Amino acid sequence: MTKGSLSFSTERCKACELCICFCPQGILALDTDIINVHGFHPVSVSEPEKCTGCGICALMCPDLVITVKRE
Amino acid sequence: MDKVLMKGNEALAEGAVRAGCRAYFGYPITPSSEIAEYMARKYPKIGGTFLQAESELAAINMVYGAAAAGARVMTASSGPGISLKQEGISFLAEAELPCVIVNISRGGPGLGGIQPAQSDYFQATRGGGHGDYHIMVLAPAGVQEMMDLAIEAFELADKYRIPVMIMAEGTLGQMMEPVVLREQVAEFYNKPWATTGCKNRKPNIINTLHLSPDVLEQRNVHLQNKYINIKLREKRAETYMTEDADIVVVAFGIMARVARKSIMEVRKQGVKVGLIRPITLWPFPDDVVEKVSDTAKIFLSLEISMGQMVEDIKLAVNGRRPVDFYGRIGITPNPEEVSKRLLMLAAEEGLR
Amino acid sequence: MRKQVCEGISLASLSIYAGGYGSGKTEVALNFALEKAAGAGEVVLADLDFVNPYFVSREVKADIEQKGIKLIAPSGEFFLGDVPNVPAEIIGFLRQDNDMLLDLAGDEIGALMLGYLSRYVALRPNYDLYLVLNPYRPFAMDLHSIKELKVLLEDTANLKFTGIISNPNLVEETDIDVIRKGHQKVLSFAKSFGIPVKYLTVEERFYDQLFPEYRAMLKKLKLYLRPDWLQ
Amino acid sequence: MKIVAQKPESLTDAQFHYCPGCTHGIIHRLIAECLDEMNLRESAIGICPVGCAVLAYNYFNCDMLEAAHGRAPAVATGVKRMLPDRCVFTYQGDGDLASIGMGEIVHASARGEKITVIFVNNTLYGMTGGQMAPTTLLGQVTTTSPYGRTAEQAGYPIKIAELLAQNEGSAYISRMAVNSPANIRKTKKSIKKAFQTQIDRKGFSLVEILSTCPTNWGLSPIDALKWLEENMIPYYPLGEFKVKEDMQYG
Repeated sequence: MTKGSLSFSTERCKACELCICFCPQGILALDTDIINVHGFHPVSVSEPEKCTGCGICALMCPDLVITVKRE
Repeated sequence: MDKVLMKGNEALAEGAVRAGCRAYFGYPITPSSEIAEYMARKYPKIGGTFLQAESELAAINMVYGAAAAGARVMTASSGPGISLKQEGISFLAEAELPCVIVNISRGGPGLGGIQPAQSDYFQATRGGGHGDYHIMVLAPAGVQEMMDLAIEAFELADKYRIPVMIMAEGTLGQMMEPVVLREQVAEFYNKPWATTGCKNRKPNIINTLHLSPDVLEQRNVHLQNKYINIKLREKRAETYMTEDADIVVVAFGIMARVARKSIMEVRKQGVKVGLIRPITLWPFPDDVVEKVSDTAKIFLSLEISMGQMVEDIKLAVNGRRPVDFYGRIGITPNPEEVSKRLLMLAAEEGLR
Repeated sequence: MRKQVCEGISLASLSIYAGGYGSGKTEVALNFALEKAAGAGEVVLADLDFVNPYFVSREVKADIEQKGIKLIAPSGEFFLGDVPNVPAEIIGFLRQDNDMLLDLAGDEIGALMLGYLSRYVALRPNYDLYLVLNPYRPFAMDLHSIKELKVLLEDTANLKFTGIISNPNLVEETDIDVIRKGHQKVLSFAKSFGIPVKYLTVEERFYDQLFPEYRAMLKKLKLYLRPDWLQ
Repeated sequence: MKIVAQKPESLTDAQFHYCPGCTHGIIHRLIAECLDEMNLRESAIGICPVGCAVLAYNYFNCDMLEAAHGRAPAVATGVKRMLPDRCVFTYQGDGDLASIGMGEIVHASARGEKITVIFVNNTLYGMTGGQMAPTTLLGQVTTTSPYGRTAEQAGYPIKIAELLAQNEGSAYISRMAVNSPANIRKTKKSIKKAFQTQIDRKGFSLVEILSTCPTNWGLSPIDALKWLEENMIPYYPLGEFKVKEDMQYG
C-alpha cells in the first residue's frame, strides 16, 4: 500500500470539515486542543500511518490548507 | 499644406487615428454615428479594432478593458448614450484609465431631439456618474479644432490617467470645413500599470473597490490632488476683444462662433462687447473670467441650453459683476438675435 | 392638369444626385432645382436625406416653395427627425410628367432609398443619375476609394451612373487654384470610369473668371444651407 | 516523496475571505492549477465580477481587473481585442452574469469572443445577503422569495449553458459541479478544455459550475453539497453542451 504524508497550513483552516467527510480512510478530525487565528479548531490527522496519499482531502479543501505527499 | 474638406465628426475621428488610437467601441446614435462609420471604414485598412457593441454599457466597458490593456481607445455617442455610459465613466475615473469619450451633443432630457444643444454641460463638467470625480472636458469650436483637440485629448488622458471628454454640438459634428491634417503622433506614454500579462514583473491589479474607509478616503484625496493639479495647469480659454469690453459674452463651441459675428456687428454700433470662449469646460477657465471681471461691467452667458454654464461664470465672478443669460435649446441662436440681446443689455445698463 | 408619363413622348426630366457624404449633393440639387424653376413647368425636389438631417433642403422649405419648387420631404414630427419616413407621394410624383430632382443621403446608405425607388425610376423614359464628387473630401481623394464608392452606390441603387458632377471646393477657403486642381482630378477619375463629367459647379464668386475656360459645363452655386456665422 | 497536492503558483498567499465550506475556494484552485499546468499564468488577465468573488484579484497571482456588475465580458472583450495572444478569463456569479450582465454575456458568446468565462452558479446573490437570482430554483426560499420562488410570480430559473450553446460563436460550453471528488476532477478537465478552446482561437468558451452557498442556504458545508446534488443537478444537468472542433476564426 502506498504511503502518504500530510502537512497543514493550520491558520488557513476554517473547519468546514469537507476533507474529514471525504477522506476514504476516515483519519482526519478537527483538533479540539487548538484554536487558530480565525477562532476555528483546525483539521489534523489522527492516524498518519494510515494515509495513502490519495489527495482527496486537498481536492475537497476550499482553503488550500493541505499539502499532500506520496511515496 | 494641402487641405481636406471634412465634417467635424470625420475630423475628430481622423484626429484620433493620428493620435495613435487604434481601438473604437461604440453604439450608433444620431448625430454621432459618422465617427463610428469612419472608424469602421478606416481601421480594417490601417490595422485597428472597430467593434459595434451591443449597448452603450458594453461599449464603455470595452473601452475600460482596452484602456486597462494600455491601448489608446475611444468611444463616441450623444446625450442619451452618454447617460448610459456614466457607470463605466465613474469606474474609468477611479481606475484612472485614460480614454477619450466623445459627446456629439443633442437636446434632452429623455430622448429629446437630434438638433444641437449644449444641455449636457452639467453632466459633463460635474462628473456625471456616481462618486466624487471629474473628467476633463474639451469643447472645440471648429472642424480643425475637432481634429486638434482629439489629438490633445489623448495626450491629456495619458498624461493624467484620466478620461477626457470632447463635447461638440451636433452642428459641429455635421458641418464641413477645410482641415490641415496633423502629423501622426509618434511618441507615447509608458504604461507600466497596464494589465498586459505579468511576464517578468509582479501582477498588476486594476480595481475600484476599496472596502476600507481609510483606503477609500485616500483614493479620493489622491484623485482630488490630481484634479487640483489639472486645474493649475490645464485651464484653457480664448479671448476676443475683452480688453476694453463693457459686456463680456461667455460662450463655447459653435455658440462662440455665433457670438463673434454678433460682437463685430454690435461694436459697429458703439457697444464694447468682448468674448471669452472656454476651451476646457472642466477645468473651467475661471481665472480668465475673474481677470476680465476687473474691467468688464456685465457678463452674458450664451448657451444652447436653459442656463448651465452660467453657474460656473457666477462662481468665477463671485458676485463682483452681474451675470446675465441667454439661451435656446434645439435651435441655435442666430447672430441677429444675439446682437439684439446685446443691444438691449447695453441699453438697460446705459452702456451705449 | 397632370399627365401620366407615357413612353417616348414626355419631355419630363428626372435628375438624381448621389455621392459620398458631404460631396455637396444637396446644395447642387437645390441650385439645379431653382434654375429649373426659373423656367417654366412644375419642379419637384425630393429631399431623401433621412440619415442625418443636418444641413438638408427642408431647412429652406419655405424659401424654395416660394420660388415655385414643390419640396417632398418628411413632414410634421419627422421634419427634422432621423426616422426613415419616405413620403408616399414621391411615387405618385415619379409617375407624373414633371421636372423632378432626387437628393439622396450620402454613401450607399443614401443610395438604398434609390434601390427602393428604382422600379419607378425605370418607368421614366429618361433620367440622369449623377455622381457628385468633391475630390477634397476624405474617401473621395483617390481613384481606388471613388471606384469603391461608385460600385457600392450602383449596386445598392440598382441603377448606373450617367454622369459626374465635379464639385471641387474647400468652402470658404476655395480659390481658383483649388477648383482647377480638383477638377483635373475629377476628370481623370471620370476618364477611367468612362463616364462623362456633365457639370463643374463653383460658387458664384468664381463664375465669371472661370466661364471662358469651362463654358457651358460651368454652373454657379449659391450656398443656401451654410450658416452665415461660419465665415 | 512526490507532491500530490499543494497551493498552485497561480494563486497568491492571501487567504480566501469566503465562508467556511464555500466552494468558490475549490473553483479558484482549479482555475489556478489549469493556468499552472498550461503555463498560462504570465499571459493571463482575469476579470472579477461584482459578487462574492469581487476580491478575486487578491487571490489570482496574475494580472487582474475589477469590472462593474455584469460587465466583465465587455471588459474582457476590450482586453482580448487589444491583446489577442493573452489568455483572458472572467469569473462571474449568477447574479452578475445571468441577470444584470445578460446582455454582455449573450453578445460576447454570439461574437465568438475568444475569452473563457467561469460561471459560478449557486442559485442566489451570496454577497448581498441571499436574495433571489435568475438561477434560484422553483420553491427555493431566499430573502426576496420568502415563501419560495413561484413560476407565477418570478418565472423560471435560467439555464445559461443551454442558452449560450445555441449561439454560433460559442465553441465550448459545459456545466460541471464541485460537489464530489469525481465531479471536481471533471470540472478541472472542463476548465482546461475551455482555456484550450481560447488558445486554439475557436471562439467563446464557458464553464458553468454548480457551487454551494452554505451560509445563505442555511446548511452545513457537507449538507450543502448534498443539497446541490439532490436539487440543482436534476434541474441543471451536467455535461458538455457545445464542443466545436472544426471551427476556426481568423
